[in-house]
Amino acid sequence: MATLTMREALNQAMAEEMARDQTVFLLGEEVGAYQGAYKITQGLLAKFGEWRVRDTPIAEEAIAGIAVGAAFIGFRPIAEMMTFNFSILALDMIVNHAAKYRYMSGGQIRCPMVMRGPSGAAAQVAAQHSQAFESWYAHIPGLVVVMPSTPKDAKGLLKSAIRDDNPVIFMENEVLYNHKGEVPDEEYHIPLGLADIKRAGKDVTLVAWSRSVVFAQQAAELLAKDGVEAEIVDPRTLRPLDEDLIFESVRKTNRCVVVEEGWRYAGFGAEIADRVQRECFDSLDAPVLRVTAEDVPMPYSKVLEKSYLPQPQEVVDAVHKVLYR
Amino acid sequence: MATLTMREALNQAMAEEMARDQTVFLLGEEVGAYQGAYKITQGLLAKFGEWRVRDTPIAEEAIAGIAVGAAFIGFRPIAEMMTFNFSILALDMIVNHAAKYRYMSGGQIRCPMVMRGPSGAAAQVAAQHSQAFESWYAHIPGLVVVMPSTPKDAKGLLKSAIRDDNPVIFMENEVLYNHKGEVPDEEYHIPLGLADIKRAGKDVTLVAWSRSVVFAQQAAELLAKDGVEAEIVDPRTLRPLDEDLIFESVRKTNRCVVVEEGWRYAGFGAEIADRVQRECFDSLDAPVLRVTAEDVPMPYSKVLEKSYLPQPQEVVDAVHKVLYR
Amino acid sequence: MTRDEALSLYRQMLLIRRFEERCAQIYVEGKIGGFLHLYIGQEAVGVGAMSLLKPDDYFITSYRDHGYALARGTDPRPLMAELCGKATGISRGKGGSMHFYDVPLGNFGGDGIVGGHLPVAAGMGYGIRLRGSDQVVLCFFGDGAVNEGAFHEALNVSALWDLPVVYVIENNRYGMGTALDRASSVKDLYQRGSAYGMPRREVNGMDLVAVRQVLGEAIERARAEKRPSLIEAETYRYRGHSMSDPGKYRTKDEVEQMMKFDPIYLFGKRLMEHERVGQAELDAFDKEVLAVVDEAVKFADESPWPTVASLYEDVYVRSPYINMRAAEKDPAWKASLREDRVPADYVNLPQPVKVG
Amino acid sequence: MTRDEALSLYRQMLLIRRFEERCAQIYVEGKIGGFLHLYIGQEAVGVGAMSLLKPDDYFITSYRDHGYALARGTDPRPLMAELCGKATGISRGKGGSMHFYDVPLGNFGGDGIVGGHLPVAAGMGYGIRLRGSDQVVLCFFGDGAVNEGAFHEALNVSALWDLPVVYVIENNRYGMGTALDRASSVKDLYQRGSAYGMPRREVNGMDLVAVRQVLGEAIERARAEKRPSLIEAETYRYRGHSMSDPGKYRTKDEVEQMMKFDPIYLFGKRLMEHERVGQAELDAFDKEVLAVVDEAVKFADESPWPTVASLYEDVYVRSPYINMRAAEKDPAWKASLREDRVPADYVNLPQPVKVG
Ligand SMILES: Cc1ncc(C[n+]2csc(CCOP(=O)(O)OP(=O)(O)O)c2C)c(N)n1
Ligand SMILES: Cc1ncc(C[n+]2csc(CCOP(=O)(O)OP(=O)(O)O)c2C)c(N)n1
Ligand SMILES: [Mg+2]
Ligand SMILES: [Mg+2]
Repeated sequence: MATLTMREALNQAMAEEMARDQTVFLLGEEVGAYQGAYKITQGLLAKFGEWRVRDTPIAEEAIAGIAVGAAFIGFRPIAEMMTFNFSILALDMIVNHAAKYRYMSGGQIRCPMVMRGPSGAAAQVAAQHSQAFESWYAHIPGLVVVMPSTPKDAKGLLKSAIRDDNPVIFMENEVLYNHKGEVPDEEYHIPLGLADIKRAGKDVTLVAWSRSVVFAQQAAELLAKDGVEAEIVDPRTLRPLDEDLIFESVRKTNRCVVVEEGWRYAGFGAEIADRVQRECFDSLDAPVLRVTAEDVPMPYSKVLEKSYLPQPQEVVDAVHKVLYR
Repeated sequence: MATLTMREALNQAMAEEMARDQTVFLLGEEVGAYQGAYKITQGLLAKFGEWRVRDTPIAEEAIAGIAVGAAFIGFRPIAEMMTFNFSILALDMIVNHAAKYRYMSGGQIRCPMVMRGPSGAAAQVAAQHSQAFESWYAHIPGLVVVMPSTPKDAKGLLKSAIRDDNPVIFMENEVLYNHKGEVPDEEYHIPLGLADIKRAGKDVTLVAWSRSVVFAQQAAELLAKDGVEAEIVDPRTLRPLDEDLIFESVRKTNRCVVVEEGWRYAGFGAEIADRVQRECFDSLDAPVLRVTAEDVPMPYSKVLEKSYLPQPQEVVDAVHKVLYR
Repeated sequence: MTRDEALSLYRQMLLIRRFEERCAQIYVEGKIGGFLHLYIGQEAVGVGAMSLLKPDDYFITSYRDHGYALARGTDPRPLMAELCGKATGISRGKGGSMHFYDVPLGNFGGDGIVGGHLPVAAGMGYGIRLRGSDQVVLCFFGDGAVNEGAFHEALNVSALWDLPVVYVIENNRYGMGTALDRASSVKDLYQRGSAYGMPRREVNGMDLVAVRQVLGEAIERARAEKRPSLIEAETYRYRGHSMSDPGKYRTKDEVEQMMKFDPIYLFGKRLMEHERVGQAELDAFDKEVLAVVDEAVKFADESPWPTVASLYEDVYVRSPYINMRAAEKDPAWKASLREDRVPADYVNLPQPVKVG
Repeated sequence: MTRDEALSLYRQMLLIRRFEERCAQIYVEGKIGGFLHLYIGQEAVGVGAMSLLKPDDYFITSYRDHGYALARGTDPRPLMAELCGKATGISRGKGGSMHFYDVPLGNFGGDGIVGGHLPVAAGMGYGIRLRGSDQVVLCFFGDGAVNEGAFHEALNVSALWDLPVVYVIENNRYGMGTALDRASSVKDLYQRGSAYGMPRREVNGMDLVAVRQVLGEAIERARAEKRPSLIEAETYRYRGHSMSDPGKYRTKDEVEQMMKFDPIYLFGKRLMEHERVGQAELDAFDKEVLAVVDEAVKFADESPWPTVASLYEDVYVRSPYINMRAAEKDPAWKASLREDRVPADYVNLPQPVKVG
């Protein structure tokens, strides 16, 4: 096993799949000559040339549309959004085209594309550059939505996303790009829609994905100090959702706290809370609680940014609430 | 009281507010000479002239952006989206501009605009023209989201929306445009963020908004036949949400079913289910259930369309489930 | 163009005309629902364009999409069945009038989002460049679509990267009820191409021969030089924007004036003058296509409704990279297939182009 | 321009230069975080433009927004405090470098979405037409922004309706690491205006006098005839796109060549030749603005951090049309105010223009 950053793991996934399959290509702003705004695509232009690693104008609707059109005729495009904040400008291509043409054509068309890039908050980039839109994408039938939290998951899931024949929204996190982790040396992939226990425990279930897994882990360590063993379930894919693993855990712990980086109001955590309260109604000893970002735009000042984001201590407090102590 | 269609009620609201306040103006595709694609703006061009009732090119981002810019300098624009399906193309103006500039400027800017138009499914207009995006808009701090279900509510809420100093997303429903109801003759408005009991009952709480109120009412009549009295709570505004009225009802009935026209997965009903399971945990005799559209794109064929939409009978079945009979 | 070719193009325009006249009738009878946008008056553009395409070329269109499919040779029966929402419809009853697709014939069909298919067309052109084939993409849209941001982004990249896409504006003078000059700051829409250094021309869209001439050059440029073009075809729609449009934004007189330049009438006249075709021969076509339309309606009437089970089909492609155990709790995943679904009618049609 | 005016413009450019050089320093020290985009090299455009605006005119800009605010006369102290995320910042520490606003001075400021502010500028122009005043709107953006759909939609409606907006492309040759000719199908960006029949011109953005000349005509056209313009100012940024940019996409040599046309140097030279200004006089300005910058940093350093309570402020406007009992369960509503929040520093500044 090599120890890689998530950045390196993502880069490997793309390099391997592009080498394996001629129909895979990459396009986006600064993905080529600049080696990627966040250096995820480092070295790919030199390996695969400008037609398979295409620097684009600043035109998100065109970037996504080109991916959709090429996917319709059998290619496997990877469209990088410099950040998912800008994917708002590409949404019509994803929601009304990538996610709809198969259905509207009665199954004549497929759209095997990946749209990927960092989502959520970086450091002090303020309101327009710090948004987490996973609940938006997860709302759309026809899409697959993936949000990895470790280098190993990132590589294995991205390889599956590229090979899968459906449009996949692959949301990364800039803060996690430098996180290191063990990654198998041999060829592997991780199926989409498969959740993972990131920490075993018996007292409470923490559901978290992407960066919020880090918050959950920090909270779990604090809790362990006062003898509370939290189990962390990372769905890894938000659609389709591997809900059974969450339910099994909750039926064991009888308590559930959802941790998410995005806004609370109609956030994806609400969907998880809804399912848990329905499917585990008789096992729950306390309501499902959610720890989320504050329901305001992200402020610039670092002191405010800190109080905007969910804090491990807030997770600890929520756990104490559901444990009634 | 006069009996008006929702179409007439909405038209009155705009005509009255435009007459009352010079800074109110209307823009959108076909709102003027054509009298509105759905005739909501009938007669307004003749009354107020082309600068205050502006026919635009087919350019949703410009329509919303013009509303935002004019609002920034003190006007009260009403931007009509021919349908909210096309508002996807205007989202950046709403999410990154209308909803953010006040915050990013530390409170120097306000954006008193309304974006309105029909949302949800009409008859057989298929996948790209039948979408309900309320959970998307409700997710965004800085926005107000309104979804009326009756002519009286529509007029009273639209007048408040126009006068309010925040950006308001006002989602109507084409199928409701011809629905008739009593509307006060005298000047009135209904505060945003105030829920309403559409039917009183003691056995189960049905939470529904916009067209799903109709489904809930049909279900309530069926239920009444076998002696089940459903209470229908219509939030009318999804953000801010008047949750207390929902909680009060559930604490009385101990049972809750949410009825929504949109997709289940990460739909707004999940946010309501989450709040109810948390705030009414000890009062609930059964899990909160949701009756929603099927999680697929809307099909064209009328036979499929029928099974796509939530049916009153499905609401009845859900109620029997939570009543354990 | 040989005499036979000319006659078959005449027949195609006539088939579209009669097919859509019948659509309007059965819409009133309630057999067709939702939006119905008729192409009547614009037939020369679609028929002229399709007559220039090779079997493995692609095209993509707006929601006003009946004419292209018929001109490309799609069996009228699954098209009429689609309009009636039947299981035998070309899109299995899921698309309706706005969403005709026939992928084996390169028809990536109808988009309901104005301007939305232009970036997609650019993507198909990009794929062709990657593939190195000499295919071309035709992209049809209206005069109202040129004001959408998608038009701008698509044309810029097409010119920047030399994508083999021909963008065809069908300027029928109105976007819904809005006359061109109330929506566009320039009146000669083909001049929009100047902002991208893109080859551009206008053509009389009522004249089948002129359309073939101008589009032929553009298609050749795309095939040989990989360069895109912007072509403005000046045409007119006789009917309302859709069935619900009373058309108050224009005068009866204006419509009657334009009908004098009817593309079918003009081309028929030409055939009689230059190709020694007699009125009787033309009338025979009318009889024949009416029979085809009757047959299509009969097929649609007798076809079964889609099953409720089919509601969940065609959302996802079943995939070995998905944990199906979890996914199948969603009926859309449960109903997913590994293969694409091709209507039974396709067996006699050419198979999809090999890709990648 | 009088000698004093000329000197004050020289001083403004110098102030921007020194202010931003200091920003770069304290960014490295960690006092500034996030994205920092410097305007160094482009000063003549912002300073020239601002010198032509009347007090009640408006402007709106991209995230590279320090220069305009300083040139418009905003106190440097709240600007530096904003960069340091302090409570006394012009945006109360919520915006940072990309989000400077000073509404009493008509500054609707920094947008982080490339091209996103162009439709907003059109809306301000629309409001001016409704109001019937002779105000104008200046809209500043980069060469990369012209490829966004928003550019297209905004320019079309501005030309269609005669909106008094001057669109200024600051062509510094690169959008991040992408050279203009790798992003745009046409190299003369002002020619994009031809697609809208919009008056258009290019100007040497390193030459303050030329900028004033060309923008002056455009602003006059907007004020008198209400007609928009598209102006391309050819300029150059000396620093990286933002602090994290190593700038590998261009040679040191290219940068040094461009520095020979430094706008401050050129204008200083001109002052010495034509306005009998001595080197000493120019040096004195340097001293003076450095002191202003020192003072601004001191102000920022000594200013308090925002309170946690302020996190919830400035999201909503408290409203009589909202059921506050319900709304106030959300801290953002609880913290909302009826009035707009104007930093204390504003008391000496002109008040906002009356509207409507
Ligand atoms: C993005 C978007 N905005 C608005 C509409 C509603 N709409 C459907 S067709 C149409 C007019 C289009 O006119 P044009 O492009 O000239 O095509 P034509 O109908 O004349 O063939 C409009 C506004 C839509 N379908 N999509
Ligand atoms: C919609 C959008 N896409 C991408 C970005 C990321 N981004 C920020 S600045 C920039 C380059 C802009 O270049 P240009 O318009 O030339 O302005 P300059 O930075 O040169 O002043 C990019 C791609 C963004 N902020 N917004
Ligand atoms: Mg048209
Ligand atoms: Mg630039």
